Amino acid sequence: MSATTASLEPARGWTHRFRANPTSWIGVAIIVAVILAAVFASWIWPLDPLEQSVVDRLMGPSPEHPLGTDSYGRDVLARLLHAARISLLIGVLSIALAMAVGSAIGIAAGYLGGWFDAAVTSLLDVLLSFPTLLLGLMVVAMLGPSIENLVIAIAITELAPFARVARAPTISLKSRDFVEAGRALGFSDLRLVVVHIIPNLLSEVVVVASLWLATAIRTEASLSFIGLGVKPPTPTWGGMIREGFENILDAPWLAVAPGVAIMVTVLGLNLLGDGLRDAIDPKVRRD
Amino acid sequence: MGEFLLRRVALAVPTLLLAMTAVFVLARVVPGDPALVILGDQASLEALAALRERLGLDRPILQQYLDFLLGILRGDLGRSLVTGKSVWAEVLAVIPYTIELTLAAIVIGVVLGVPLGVYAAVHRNALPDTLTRLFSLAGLSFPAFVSAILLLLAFAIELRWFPVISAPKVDDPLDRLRHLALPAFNIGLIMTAYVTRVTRSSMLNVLGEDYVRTARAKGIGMRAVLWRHALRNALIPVATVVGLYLGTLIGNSVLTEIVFNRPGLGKLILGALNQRDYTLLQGLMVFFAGFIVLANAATDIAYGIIDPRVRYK
Amino acid sequence: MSAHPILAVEGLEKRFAVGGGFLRRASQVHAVVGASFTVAERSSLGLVGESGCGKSTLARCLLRLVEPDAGSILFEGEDVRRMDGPALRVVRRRMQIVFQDPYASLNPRRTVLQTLAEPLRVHGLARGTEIEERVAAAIAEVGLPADSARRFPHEFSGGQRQRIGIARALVLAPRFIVADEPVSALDVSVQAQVLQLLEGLRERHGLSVLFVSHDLGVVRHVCDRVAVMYLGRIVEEAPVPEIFDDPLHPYTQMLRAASPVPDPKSRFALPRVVGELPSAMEPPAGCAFHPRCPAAMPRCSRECPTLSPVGTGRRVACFLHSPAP
Amino acid sequence: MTEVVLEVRDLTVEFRSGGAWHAAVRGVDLAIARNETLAIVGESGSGKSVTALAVMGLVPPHNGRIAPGSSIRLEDRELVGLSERSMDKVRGDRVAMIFQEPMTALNPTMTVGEQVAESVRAHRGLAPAAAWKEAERVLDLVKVPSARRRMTDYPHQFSGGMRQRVMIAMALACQPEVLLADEPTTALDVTIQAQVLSLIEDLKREYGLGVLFITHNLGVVALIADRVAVMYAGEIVETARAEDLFHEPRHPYTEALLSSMPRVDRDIGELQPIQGNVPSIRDIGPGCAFAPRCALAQERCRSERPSLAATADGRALRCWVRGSLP
Repeated sequence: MSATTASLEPARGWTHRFRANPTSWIGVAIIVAVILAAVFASWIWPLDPLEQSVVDRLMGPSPEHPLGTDSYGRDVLARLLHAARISLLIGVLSIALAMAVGSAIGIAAGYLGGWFDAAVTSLLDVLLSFPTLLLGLMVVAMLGPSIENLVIAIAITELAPFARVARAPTISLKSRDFVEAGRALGFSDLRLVVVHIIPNLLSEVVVVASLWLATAIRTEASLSFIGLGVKPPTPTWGGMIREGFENILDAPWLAVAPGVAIMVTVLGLNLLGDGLRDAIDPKVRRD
Repeated sequence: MGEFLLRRVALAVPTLLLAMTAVFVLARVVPGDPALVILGDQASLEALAALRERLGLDRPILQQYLDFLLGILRGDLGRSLVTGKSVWAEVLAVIPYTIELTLAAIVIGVVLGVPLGVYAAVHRNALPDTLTRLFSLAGLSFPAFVSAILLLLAFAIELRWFPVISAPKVDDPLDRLRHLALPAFNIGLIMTAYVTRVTRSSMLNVLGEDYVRTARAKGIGMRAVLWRHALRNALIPVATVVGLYLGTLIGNSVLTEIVFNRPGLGKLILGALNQRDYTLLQGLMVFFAGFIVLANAATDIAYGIIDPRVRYK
Repeated sequence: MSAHPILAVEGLEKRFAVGGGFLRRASQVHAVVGASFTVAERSSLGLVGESGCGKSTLARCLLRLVEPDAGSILFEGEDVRRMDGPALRVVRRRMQIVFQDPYASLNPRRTVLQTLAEPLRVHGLARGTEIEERVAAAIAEVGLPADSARRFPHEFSGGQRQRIGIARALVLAPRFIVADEPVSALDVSVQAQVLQLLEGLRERHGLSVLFVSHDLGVVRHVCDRVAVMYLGRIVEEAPVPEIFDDPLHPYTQMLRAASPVPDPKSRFALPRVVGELPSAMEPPAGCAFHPRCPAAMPRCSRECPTLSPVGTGRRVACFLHSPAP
Repeated sequence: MTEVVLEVRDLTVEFRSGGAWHAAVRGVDLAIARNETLAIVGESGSGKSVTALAVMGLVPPHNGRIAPGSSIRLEDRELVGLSERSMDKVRGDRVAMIFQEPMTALNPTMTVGEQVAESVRAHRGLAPAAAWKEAERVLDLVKVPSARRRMTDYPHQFSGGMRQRVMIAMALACQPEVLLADEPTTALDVTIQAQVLSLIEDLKREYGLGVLFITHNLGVVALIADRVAVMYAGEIVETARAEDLFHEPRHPYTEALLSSMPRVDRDIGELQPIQGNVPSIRDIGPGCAFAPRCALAQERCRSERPSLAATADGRALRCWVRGSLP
């Protein structure tokens, strides 16, 4: 219920509340920094992330290699920056896919109701409570690791939250008087859904997207850590931790640097999403 | 109440069927030939055919599905391709470790998270609230394996307070606890972050309710209002959300088990993956799906116990 | 007043399944039971009763926003219940609805212009600048400031929003309007403004109105005739001054007595109302009102009285007023 | 002279909004005697509910405050400035309140018996069993049918009217001197409203309660009030005995309110609506708050705020134009 009242709040005001919240600014700053780092990786640090050098194995931090080198003698900073691209790419693509398909399912279930809704809801309940990681792991294990399959696997694990977040407000919007008025005015179902329902639940879906993007990045890293990520030598944060973990006693920085990168990125997204949610949810609004 | 219980348990049956069907479908969407995936490109045609027969892949899909369901009905989750042992035997051998770990994490999460969430809600927008919010967001931002590695580095490798490899002696309770501490702390803190967050927002909602104002108007004192009126109602959503979080919790314990090299379902899954133990994986999925569906039913029943409105609906 | 009805409803029924689900049979609520009435051209019929009596469901059935289960709805001689999609679209230009909650009845993300232009576009009634002209005319007619078109609903007060809702109902130039508690969410001072507006529009456009309300005072002021509902049935129908000054059905009498009047002289008559509204899922046998009725007879718990004519132009469903059996 | 149990003097309550404090209630004076019902009537935003919350000490502390100089006296005790702990001893014991929404004002997860018994236990220090018995007695008193059996039911098993009776039982459990009723019948149907109103009236007589009855409905005021205070935009604009007020409203707002109300008992011809809208507390000018909507407004009304002045016949009026009349 709260969901709908939130989305029906007047547009004016929520941007103001978002801007008034200092933690959301930290989130924005972090995300912008990570995106810039990923896009301009080669300019920021021009070393080749794939170039191996046997003599330079497992070197500690130094001016030539600020974050040291890994067990193949590759520069960790360069790998870290290039890995940001893969992580963000997989995260954004999978969320876009999950958002499109999940919201469509949720809106359809909520609007049509009846047995279709009942079937979708119980399927979602299972999907929602199934361990995200295990689900992703099974899917990648079955399909084989590749960027496309990772995107699909992560999208599948995040269908349910989007479907749920779109379904609840659809149900309450459907019985709102302005939709009822539209029916009385002879508008088609398609028009009611597209013009009158979707715009009113969009903001909520976007908030969920920013929060689940954080989870997507975490899931991708976890899968890479288990060994189900993008195939080496392509650098990914999870994969780097996996390789670093093998040398944890000799070169702990190998695991720590990408670990911190994931953490900061995910924290940034969570701060941003949290700020957005607080801004549109009137219940937690600061008076 | 009895009727409510019965209804809720009966409701789990179709959900379970749906979940099993999902596992079956997922296990069959493997592009190409599972036998080929398992045995690799170099396998002989005979070996492939033999494996296909063993997996039942040569039979019609409908019959495979029925066999699969009948097997589950008899409690048969299949046998490991690698060890030949039943999936049940494999699971039972390690599950006490995983249960121990997740239970410890839940206890830590609830014991620390609920009071912290209540405290933050009562002092909302003040400094302690902001700190609590930041803490819980940070906790939620750690992938379980990253925090596990950091804990390992700090407390096991640098400070040497705890063992690096968490493989306890079964009959020594003190040793078990020592090996449990770091992994449980790892998931427990993430769980705490989560419970704190949910408790805080749920508590904030409840504190704005009319009946809290009514209770204040009775003059029964802020403490009684908080604990008797607000918390009980605030815990209802917390219980459901924690129930939903079980999935993530299991995922976190898998990752933690891998980092601490601790026996449990996590290592079992990883082993099955590495050895392409297709049947063990499928059996584990069935196991998890069944477990999750039942856990959901249990959460709903708990919900009914706390919230009389659900019971009488 | 011409006797020619614009709307003639006969034997309208609506049941809802309530609760139910897996392993549990749904109970049925008979929300509207055999409702029959007519609304004369250019007149306004009030539909009153307490919450849960089915008045709002009945109103929505007329527009088929809720699908009735049985009965006929003749609007300008055509049966609305038998219409297919296209015919229903056409008839919806001529029947419109105004809602209770001015906050819920407008899409918060559409400007007033968008809200009012959309029906014109969908029905292809106007294009280009003509749309803006017609919208501007509608805005002026309901007494909103001229600069309202580009503004969003949240920039208006409750009373102004209700004016927008009325403008939306009027923009297709309907003949008949269902007003579902149109003023009950408004402050007293604003309520009078909206009632006055509705009155004026009704006269200027020759509209017929079904006015749903729980407030007898409002209904007395705006309606020509009134139908009183209790637990899904119409129990009395009569022209306006009579039904309030001389109610026949014991329920109408109770309702009238319980309705507050701004005059302290009537205070010691704080009416002794008996009992509460029974559950609509298990209505009492016989006349649904008999458990609360001061004049109940043994017969009332066995048989249900039908709505029968009494005197001139009145109908009542009560054995006190029906010819002896 | 009747015995005054509650006296409010110069009450101002402010709320913070957008960084500034705005007064939702300005300089309100009220007095309620034993066995008397004072009705506060006003439209939404007039500050009538805030006044009652201030008396209860329930103005939300994080964004609201009672301005210095305000006084709320319960018999001989000043309530403004009391600590939360001392206020808890007063609330529910000597002054009690019932609210508008009987659906949401009861705790859904506690039985009705527990909730009523809780009030008794808090102030009487009774043992659980004794408190339970006492709760049953009070529920009987407010005429909840088969009270003993229904004690273990939850609020959602009660109808709206019955829930409001439970609320009243909770409020009266400790026999307070003053009952504050904030739109207690607004969410109810008229027949149930009549029952609840007569219950409150009966209890008032029986226990000699002072009742502060808040409503927007002039019809309800006429039914139960001994005296009436009309509020507009945070201020009382007129007080009078109920008969006098309805017979001869003096403030232009009161008068307009009465003539804009459709009546069920007679035809009144044309309605005369008040033009414009109720102002927000954030933009009230220097003059009389009602001046922008007032048909009688003069130059002085727009620039200078009138005060609530007592008249010779025991009424009080806040109006430049009508105030000068005899």
